[in-house]
Amino acid sequence: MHESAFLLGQVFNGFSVASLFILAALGLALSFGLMRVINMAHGEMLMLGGYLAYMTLQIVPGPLGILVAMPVAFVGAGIVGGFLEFAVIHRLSARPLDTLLATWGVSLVLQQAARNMFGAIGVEVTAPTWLNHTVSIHSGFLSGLDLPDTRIFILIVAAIVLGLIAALLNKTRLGLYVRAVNQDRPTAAAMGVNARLIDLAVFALGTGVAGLAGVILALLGPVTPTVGQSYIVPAFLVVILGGLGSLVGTTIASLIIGLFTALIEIFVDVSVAQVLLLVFVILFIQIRPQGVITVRTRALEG
Amino acid sequence: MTFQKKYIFAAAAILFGALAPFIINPYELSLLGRFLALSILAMGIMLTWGEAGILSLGQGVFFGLGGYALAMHLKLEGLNLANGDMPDFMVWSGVSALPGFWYPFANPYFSLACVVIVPGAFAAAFSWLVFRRRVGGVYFALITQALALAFSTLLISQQAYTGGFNGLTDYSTMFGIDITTEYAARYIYWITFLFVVAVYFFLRWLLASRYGVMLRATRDGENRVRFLGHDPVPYKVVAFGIAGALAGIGGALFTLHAGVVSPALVGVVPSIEMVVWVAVGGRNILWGAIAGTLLVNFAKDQISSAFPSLWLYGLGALFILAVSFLPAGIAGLFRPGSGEERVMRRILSRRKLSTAE
Amino acid sequence: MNAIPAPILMMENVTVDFDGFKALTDVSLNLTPGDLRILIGPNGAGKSTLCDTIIGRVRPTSGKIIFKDQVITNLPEQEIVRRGICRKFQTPGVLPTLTVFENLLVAGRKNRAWYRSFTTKTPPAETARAEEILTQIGLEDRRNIIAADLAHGEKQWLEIGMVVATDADLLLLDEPTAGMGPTDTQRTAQLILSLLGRHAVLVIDHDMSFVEALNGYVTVLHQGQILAEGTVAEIRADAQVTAVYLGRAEDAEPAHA
Amino acid sequence: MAMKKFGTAAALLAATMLSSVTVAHADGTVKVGVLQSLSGTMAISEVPLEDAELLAIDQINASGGLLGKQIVPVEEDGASDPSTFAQKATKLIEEDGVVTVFGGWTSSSRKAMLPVFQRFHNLLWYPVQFEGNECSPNIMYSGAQPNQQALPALTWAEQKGYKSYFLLGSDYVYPRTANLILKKHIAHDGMTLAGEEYVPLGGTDFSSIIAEIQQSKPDIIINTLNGDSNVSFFKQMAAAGMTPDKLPVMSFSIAEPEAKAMGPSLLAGSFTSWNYFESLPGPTNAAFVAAYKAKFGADSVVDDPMVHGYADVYVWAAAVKKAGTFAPLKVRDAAVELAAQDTPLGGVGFAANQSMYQTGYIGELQPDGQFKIVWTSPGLIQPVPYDPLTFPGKVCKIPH
Repeated sequence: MHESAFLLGQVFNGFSVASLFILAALGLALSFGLMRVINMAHGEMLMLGGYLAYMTLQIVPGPLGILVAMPVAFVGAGIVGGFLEFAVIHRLSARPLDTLLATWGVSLVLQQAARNMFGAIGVEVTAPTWLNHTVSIHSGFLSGLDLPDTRIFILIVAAIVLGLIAALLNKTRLGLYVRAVNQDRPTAAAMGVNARLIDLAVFALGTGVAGLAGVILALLGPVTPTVGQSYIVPAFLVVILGGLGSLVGTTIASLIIGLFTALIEIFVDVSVAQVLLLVFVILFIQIRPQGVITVRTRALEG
Repeated sequence: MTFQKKYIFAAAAILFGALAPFIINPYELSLLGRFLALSILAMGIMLTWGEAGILSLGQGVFFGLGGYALAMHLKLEGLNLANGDMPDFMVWSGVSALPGFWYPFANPYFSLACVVIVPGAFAAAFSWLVFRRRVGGVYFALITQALALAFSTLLISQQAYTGGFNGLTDYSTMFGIDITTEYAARYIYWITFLFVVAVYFFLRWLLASRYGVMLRATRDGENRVRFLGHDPVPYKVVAFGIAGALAGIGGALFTLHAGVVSPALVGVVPSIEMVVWVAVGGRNILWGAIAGTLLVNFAKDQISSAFPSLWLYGLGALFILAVSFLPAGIAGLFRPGSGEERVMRRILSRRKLSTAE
Repeated sequence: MNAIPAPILMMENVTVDFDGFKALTDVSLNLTPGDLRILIGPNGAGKSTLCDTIIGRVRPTSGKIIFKDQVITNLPEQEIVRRGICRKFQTPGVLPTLTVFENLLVAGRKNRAWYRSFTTKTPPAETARAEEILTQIGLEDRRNIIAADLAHGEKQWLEIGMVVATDADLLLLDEPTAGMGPTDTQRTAQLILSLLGRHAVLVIDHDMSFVEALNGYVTVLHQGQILAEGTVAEIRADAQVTAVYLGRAEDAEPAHA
Repeated sequence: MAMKKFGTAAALLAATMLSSVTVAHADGTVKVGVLQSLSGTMAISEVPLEDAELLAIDQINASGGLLGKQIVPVEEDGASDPSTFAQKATKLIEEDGVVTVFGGWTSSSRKAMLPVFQRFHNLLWYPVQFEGNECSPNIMYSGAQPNQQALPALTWAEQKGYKSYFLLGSDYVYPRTANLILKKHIAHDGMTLAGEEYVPLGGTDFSSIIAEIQQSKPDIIINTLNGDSNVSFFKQMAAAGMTPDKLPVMSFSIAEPEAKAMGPSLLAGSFTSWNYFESLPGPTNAAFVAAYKAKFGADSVVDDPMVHGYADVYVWAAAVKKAGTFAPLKVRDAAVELAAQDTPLGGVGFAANQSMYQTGYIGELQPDGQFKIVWTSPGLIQPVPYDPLTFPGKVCKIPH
């Protein structure tokens, strides 16, 4: 394998990891922008998506099962997320730090529930055979570069999800309301926008995307009660880097973190890479505390 | 609670604490000792979270720094360094000579100083880097959580220097005295108890000082304080630094009681559990932080063996219920209708999100 | 022509641009020491942005702000306060869990170094001054209750008291009568008038009865630009002002109720 | 409202009281401790191990007990946390007065318990394969030493003709130490090291490591990943077109339960090294497997650590009989003098260094989730806690 192919392979891996982060962090970022609360049980929405995929594949086996599982997981996680917003987060939304702790409690309960229902050891979602190939390049300076179909598939899913959400936010009436509440909640409410409903809808949408991400994760790893925990800390870092609730910010931040991790792992092992990532984030906020995308408004935080 | 009752309760608690070695059996004493060590850390959380409004999900890091600073000394005690002796785990990790940064820890006084200074200074420096850029609130909580993850990962991966996943264990003497005897255990308990009392009165004084007022002012309205001409950053950094140092002291004492310090105590999950002790006890009341720590840990000790899965549901429910319905904690129950409970409710409900309601 | 004292604050051609939206365009304004200035204008005219710009919360895109002959345009917020400008915010910015008296003490600390705070003793001069202000704002009987328990009007007065306690030479008061009834409004006007001489005061408001009670020199801001300046009577007579501000404000009133 | 809050606190306290009621003493009983993680990350492995230990105790009780007494197991939860293990070990010995303890899984739990057992002169039976380099008179190590699991795997691989080795592990003590030993032997035997990589415990992203494997083209991967990371690794390898049948993988932490959970299809053709497989022949093993399945369901599976835990109880019982007492140190001295015992593992026993001598097996995973034994060590392997090549001059000598 050429050095150039290896390097390009790592860049591709960076994009592939970044696309996972996008899917995992998008919902967090959207509801954080809107309500300033972080849902610590967001990782458990990924887990839920994974288990829903597992159950769907029991009913719809075969090559297209995974395509059925994605909408199922989206809707299922969205409903659970909506309930969570209604039952816990909305009640506490004036106290962001307490919301954080309460949702951590929710995540413990959900993990234990999954353990009791499906067993601690986890379940298996087998990738369909049409994803079991690689795109290989055999000649030229990139010879030896192998791009697994699964990872290409993930990139495509992330791109489609991003595109749909962008269209939803920019082209629809719901999106208009979301942007209105995002910019100036009291005024939007005064203009007759039901801010309460918008919160609920966006939160459910965000958790739905997390459920979808859970299906994707199931293609790469096991579905266990704690699967969400391994993705949640990087997702939080994406939110910190991304800036308030911005789609573009979340995407760029995911790419920064994905590429940073993939490229630094050429030189150091994964454990050290994790530490360096935190150092990078701390340094980053020295330069841009407001995240990659700043919306300069008059509504500075009181 | 009336004025007199309050003092009778306080005197009884102190008396019981001081005489505990003669009242309860050695095993119960060892539990009480280690939970009291944890309560020193909890008082630090009360200072940052309750009084300064800074939620840290990474207190385990400072706890670990204190614990490891002491444990490094304990591992070196009794070794002949001039002879090329090394702690056992270094040998099987393929290290050929004791790493340089371990040497100073052979001195017990250096080690004890590090127990306080290293976590305190690191906490202060870390929080300064974040607060100076006016990053706070939820962001700070998430960054400290990432810190807890990074720190435990680093400890585990640098096995040759830290003992890795196993941590540091199997120590026997300090200052040449056998610390594993029942007799020594009593003294370690008393030292712990003294620290708890001393830290309690120190924090009482601190919170009553002008600094305490400024800290609460910063929590109430950071921008208001800034536009009154004060720089809020140092107040927050000092609070976080003190909390870090207290966590370090707690970690060192815990290490003495438990006989082991390991990454299992410093990661994401233990760090966030520490917050629930204070949430249950009362985030604005010092004795609440101590009571909450003791209550949750004794409950965990009893319940988790008999009903392990129940414990996890219970812990989750505890998080949800404590912050939703009991923002001033159990201690707040003793002051219904006045004081902290009411104040907490007020400031907590200050920021209503939806004006449409 | 009378000799005009040197201005304490000069804003020179200040422009503030929020991603293409010009909140302030080329605003120039001079304030006299110890004097009163009233800033009025319809919602969104840029009144609060003007205050924000003076105290460093918003940085001007272009232009200069000079205070006591020194440029303060890019100083940190707390440094601007230390030079002698203090502001009351639109929504009361009292510290809710502190007592009324503690609020005043926090505001009135002379030595603001953090490392000087590790003491339980307050300098007697600061205590005395706080007591004095407490009387001035009429909250003597509320001394030891927490600020969160004050009535809305009382919070406004407390915050004015805090601003006064900093001993700033220039006080910016953003809508000090918001949410007040007529009696309290008149009382607030009296309070503000009692501050003049010792402090220069810039008041933002749009309650005309309050503006008349203050009876100071008025600047009208409209769409980020200065529309007119003059006495209350002159402004009342200004047809342009009536058209853009008074008329429209009444039309717009129900929408903001 | 306030009453309601009190109710919560009271319920909590009541639960605390209730569970502290301990098992009543009777003259005809003797207590042993069973200390495993029932909660936390390790519960997944340790709960079945505890089941196996309790099964052995039940069986001994059912056949009349020991020295005329019924064995009462006292169960405690180590909660996957070393300091809790130390605390609970203290409790079992001090409060409950157990005569011995079966338990531990991670080396960290064993390390934390070691000083406790030494201080109280009690005895711990530790059933899991580990990195060696420890030698305590108060611990019986029945799990494999590195020379009983890792080195046999290397021997087998060299016999198969593999020359280039890629070492991949979770970033903690066992993989790092095992690989340290393997590297010495790889160099000593004139083989090449293609690469060495670690991921944090629970790590799920292997894209960079797979790229490195593709670049370095090893003959075989020696895999010391732990738990869930295995699933991620094998899935991502399969996605990159490198299934175990194309690039062999030798794993040290995958046994029957893991294979069952991961879906054998993913792993089929990969190899593992253990001292026990469920598929081992012999009546003792057949009886054990049958008893286990009868109790925990026909689709349950057993693995090496579980069987070591089960065997530990039987060896302990034999030693108690030989010593004629429950006194921990007398039982220990009797245990190392016992002849080989017939266990599901085959005939095994404890050497003078208190580790178990046993046979090494290499298994190849079959589509049905069971392992086909493809290699058996020539005879019993004596345990060597300190690998002479890696740690020259270190020996384990325990005076009895």
